[in-house]
Amino acid sequence: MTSLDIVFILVAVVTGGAAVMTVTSRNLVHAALFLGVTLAGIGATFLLLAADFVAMVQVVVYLGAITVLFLFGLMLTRAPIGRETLDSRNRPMAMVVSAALFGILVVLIVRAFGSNQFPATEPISSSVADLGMAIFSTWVFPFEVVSMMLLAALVGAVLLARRQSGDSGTETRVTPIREALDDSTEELDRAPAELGSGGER
Amino acid sequence: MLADYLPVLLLFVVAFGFVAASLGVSALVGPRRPNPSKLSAYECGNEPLAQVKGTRFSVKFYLVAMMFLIFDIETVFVYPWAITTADLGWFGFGQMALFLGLLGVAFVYEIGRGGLTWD
Amino acid sequence: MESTLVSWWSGFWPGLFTALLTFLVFLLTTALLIWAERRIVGLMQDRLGPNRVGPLGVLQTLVDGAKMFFKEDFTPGMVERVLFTVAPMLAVVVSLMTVAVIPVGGEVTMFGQTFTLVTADLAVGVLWLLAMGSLHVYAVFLAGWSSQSPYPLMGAVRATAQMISYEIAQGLAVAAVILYTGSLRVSDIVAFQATDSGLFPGAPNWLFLPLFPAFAVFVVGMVAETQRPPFDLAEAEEELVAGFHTEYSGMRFGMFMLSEFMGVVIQSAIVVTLFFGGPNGPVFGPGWLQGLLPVVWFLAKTSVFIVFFVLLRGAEPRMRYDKLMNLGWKIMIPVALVWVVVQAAILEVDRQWDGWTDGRMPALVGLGIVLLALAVTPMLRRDPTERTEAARSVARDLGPRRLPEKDDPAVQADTTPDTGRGDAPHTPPGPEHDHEEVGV
Amino acid sequence: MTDLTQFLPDIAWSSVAPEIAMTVAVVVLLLMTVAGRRRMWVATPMGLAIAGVGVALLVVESTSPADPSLPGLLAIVAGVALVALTFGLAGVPRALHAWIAGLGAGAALVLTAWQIFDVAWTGSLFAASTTMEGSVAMDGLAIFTRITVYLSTLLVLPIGFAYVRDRNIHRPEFEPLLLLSAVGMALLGAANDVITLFIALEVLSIALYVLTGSARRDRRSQEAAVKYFVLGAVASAILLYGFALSYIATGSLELPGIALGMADPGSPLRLLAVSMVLVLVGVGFKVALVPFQLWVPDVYEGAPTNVTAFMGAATKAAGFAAMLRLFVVAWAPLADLWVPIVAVLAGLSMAYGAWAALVQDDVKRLLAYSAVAHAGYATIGIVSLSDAGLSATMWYLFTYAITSITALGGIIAIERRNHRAVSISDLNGLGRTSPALAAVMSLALLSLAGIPPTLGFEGKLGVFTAGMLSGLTWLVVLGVVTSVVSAFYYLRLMGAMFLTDPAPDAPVPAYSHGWNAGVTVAAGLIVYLGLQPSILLDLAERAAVLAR
Repeated sequence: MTSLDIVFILVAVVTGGAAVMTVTSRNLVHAALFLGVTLAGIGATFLLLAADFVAMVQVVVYLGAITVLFLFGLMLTRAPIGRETLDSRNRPMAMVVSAALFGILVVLIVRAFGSNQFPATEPISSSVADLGMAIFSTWVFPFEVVSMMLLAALVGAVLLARRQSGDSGTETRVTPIREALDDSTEELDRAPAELGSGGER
Repeated sequence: MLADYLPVLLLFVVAFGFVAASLGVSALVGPRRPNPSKLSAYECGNEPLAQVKGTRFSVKFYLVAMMFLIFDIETVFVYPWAITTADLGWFGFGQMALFLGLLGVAFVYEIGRGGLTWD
Repeated sequence: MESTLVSWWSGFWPGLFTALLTFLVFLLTTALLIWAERRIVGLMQDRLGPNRVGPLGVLQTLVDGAKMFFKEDFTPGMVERVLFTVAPMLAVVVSLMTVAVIPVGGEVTMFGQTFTLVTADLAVGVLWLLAMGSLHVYAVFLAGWSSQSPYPLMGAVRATAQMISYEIAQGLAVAAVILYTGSLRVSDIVAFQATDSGLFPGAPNWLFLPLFPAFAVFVVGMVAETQRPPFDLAEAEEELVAGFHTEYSGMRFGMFMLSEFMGVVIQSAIVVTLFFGGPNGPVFGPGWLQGLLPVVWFLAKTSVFIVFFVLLRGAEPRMRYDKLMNLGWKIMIPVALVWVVVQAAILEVDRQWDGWTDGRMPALVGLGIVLLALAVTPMLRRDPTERTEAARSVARDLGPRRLPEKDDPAVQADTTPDTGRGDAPHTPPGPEHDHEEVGV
Repeated sequence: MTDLTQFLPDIAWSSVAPEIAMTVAVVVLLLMTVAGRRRMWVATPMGLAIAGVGVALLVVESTSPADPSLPGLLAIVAGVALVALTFGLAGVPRALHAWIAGLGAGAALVLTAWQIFDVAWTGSLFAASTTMEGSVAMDGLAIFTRITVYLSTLLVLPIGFAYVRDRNIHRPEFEPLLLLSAVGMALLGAANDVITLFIALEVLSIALYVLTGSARRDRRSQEAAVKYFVLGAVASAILLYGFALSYIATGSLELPGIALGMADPGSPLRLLAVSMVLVLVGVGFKVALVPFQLWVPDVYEGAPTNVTAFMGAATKAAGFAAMLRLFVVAWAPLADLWVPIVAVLAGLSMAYGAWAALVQDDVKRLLAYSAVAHAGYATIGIVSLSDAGLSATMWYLFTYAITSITALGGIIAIERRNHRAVSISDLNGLGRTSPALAAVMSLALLSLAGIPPTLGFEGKLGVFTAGMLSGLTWLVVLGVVTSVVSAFYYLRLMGAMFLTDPAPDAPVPAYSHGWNAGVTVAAGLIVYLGLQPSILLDLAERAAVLAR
């Protein structure tokens, strides 16, 4: 047990506990916040692995952006802000599967590396400059494809979030296609005036 | 490297101690006289009407968060590039320009489609 | 690995010292800011501001803070109790953590040890600032959501959207800084600015000049991040009462006020560190003075920006929310983004060009931009008569207005409204409260 | 001052030339949407820029005036065509968008052909190489996947155009997302390291999730999108977990490097086995192998039919390309382990798909289950672990893509007039009311069933032969049996079309020029390549070369 181990165990317990709370919490906002704690814990783990840039990125992107996106998404929906159950009957099954997967992975990873530890040298230099060089030499192509992915995500978000003219779908039964025809036509190049016909409430 | 973070931890302890002490002392010495109007939601003296549960916000906020996420990722990529641009030269510049260019198209698109038009 | 533990503990006392020092410096500066703000805004509004406690009323903040302890800190019935308490704590803790990487001075020798006056000079210091900024969002959001009440929730969502919008612009402006200095470490950035810019002998290489557009974006962003006027939409009194902390009272409310004002100090400190050389400045004299002067320079520069914040609050009317978001997304982010690319190109050309500029090109371009801005700005000024007309219509809408009782300083001295509402009827926020923030 | 011996990684843009063409089309489409009526202000400079790039390529790349650079010429043509289209179709923005998307896909197809003959083809064989610092493979699999994907895109665009317009679900985002998805698929086929592979997978998935839900008022479409998204996200995460484990075990992210690390006797085999299983789950989801097929029927049914056609045809090709590359290149040293597992999955898929399709009444659901069965057939080529199997899989996917687009094209025509989901009874008497449509549908169904002399027969012949050669007799026998079973329900559809009387109020299917053109080409390909498969079959056989 070194001091590092102790810190790691603390971080791991918090992260794991928060992860469990994320999936067991019955309040969606709480779940999202626990997810935030989990992600922060992962950031702390990165820090303990001497990857401080990645740790900061973890905080900036995952905590700062993704969880906020979740929370905004929750604010967007009508129902689940309060105490709502989100249960399905598959819960026991899911628990069995994840417990089994967890067990198998733990056993295998420990078996694979249990005896031969990685040399505890000073952590390989993970300076930001090295990272930059890696991104722009070995991984330059995936880096460019990432921009394409972000483009797809944003265009998709616009398509899904953009309100169509008319009332938004309130029908509950399976809709034959005929009803979808009732929308007034959305002109391609209509001025985006009717866009946000939604106030804040 | 981790030793760098010890003072940060200490600062956290100091800050947390300060906050906890302030709140604790205030809880000890402050008065406690609850009454029904204190316990209800503040709505400028009106009877509380609106229910938070069921409040929906404009989808614009979601789009803002989405854009934020995408540009956050972009910023995260810009930093390592900014550090190494002296070594990368025009090649790195070109790659980053391409990356930012595609995201720029996404940005122009979202703005142009009114994704961030508030009304 | 036990050596790690030893090296950890060897850093304990210096770490604690610098941590405490940073904590105190920023706390005291914040206290002074609150006093200065009330005095300056008072002056601008033709009244005195706090002037009773201590010389010039400088101890007013302290007294207000002490008073806060004796206020009732009640918890409304519908709130999420745990988060309701966590939110204000988070606000202050995160604010204080932000300053960990900001050097408040140079090296000093005390108690036989040499300290650098920064809590932690992290290798990813600049990112630390961003990371803490994104955590600050949570304090606001949690406060608003845990209140389970309409106004706070709306205020929180607005505030969050505003903060994240300007975070991007700020992040890109910071990217320009690291592009130029080539390091994420704050001490490197400060050291870089201590070099000679070569524009004229002795001119320090403060980055606000070569990176003027980034600097401008950063300054606008910092006002928005702190949600200070004219960008204090999230707590627009007329619409949202007090924004995300409407349901708060007593010390927990005090925590939010503290973190808001501390935000002003912190953002000023950051902008000074990144664009104005931090604690750089002429150092001379005996040893103790050499240690003290950088702190003085740092505080002096920071004060300039703090005063800027205060003047802005006193002078500018609040912006509309859509305009605020438009400014952030449609002006600030494109400017910052384009500037990063332009600046990279400038630097690259400069690197390859062996001509007379010899590394001076960014500064020259920056100078050009500043001059251009100075030349163009007067042309963009709005027609003064138009403003008057607008002001007149506002005055008409507001109707007769109670003038501040300037003759009675006692009334002005303690303008802190009682936040323990329920004890006293809450005065509906009116226009005269526009510029009357609550002291801690 | 830095050392100015420039930092230049190994970058060959020619290896992704088709994707560049598609991306440019996406950018043009997005900007033109924003420009609205002022679209000329976008089209003219963009067209000029594209043509300018073409001129530059001509100048730089051409070895002689007699041997001009094809991409250069193409770019000039495309640039001019862009401006001309914008002029010519000024009043019909939707058609303009579809045409520009088609232009992009067409250019991509031409560039793929150029890649085959100018870049990848040495002597009589494909040369396998990698570029982009090892991220992109330039080999037969990559190029053949491109052919399938871009051809599918090119066919789906006109076939579905009038359909989305009539259903009023056309959005200007539609074509860009379709193209982006196609780019992701093509890159998935070319990815030679797991990071590129994963990101390409996400590009295609994100675009497809949104396209699936693009019928905003149709609850089934929304439901399909959510199901597809949730299950797809989980599958992606599992895939990523598999990659992470293989990285732990081998220390490499590049597929050949993973294989090398695996071949090392000291490598942790159990861990690698788990990573293999996780990867299998991930890609199995994308290609819809049993037991990861749960999403298929609902998504096929709910998605707009043209999206279904695209998804069924192109995603399958891309997913199998990734699966091929992952298993045949990276996990090759563990072949003893995965071949039995994957073979069983293939068998299950064929059996389950055939069985479940028997009882379906909704034609789209029926075709969804048949897609599961077809995934099983295509997998036979993979588990054959031979060059013949490799080319058989590629070829099979091509034949399936064309065939399923034709079949779903037929459904599109009926659905456009019907305005609701097409059940088998809707086909009643189609042979009498619309003989042409019935003929095309029958052709597609025969091809799906694998009846000679259609394209589908050639495909099945290929995989079954490869399976037999590799000694997978039981799998081939199962394949033949399930083919016979599946022939039953395909014939049931044909029976409905030709042997029953039309309902008195049966609406007449709707056609459009685009639909006519697309379906005619697809049906023509089924017949022509069914009779004369050698052109592409040769290509597929020679393309059985993987960058390792």
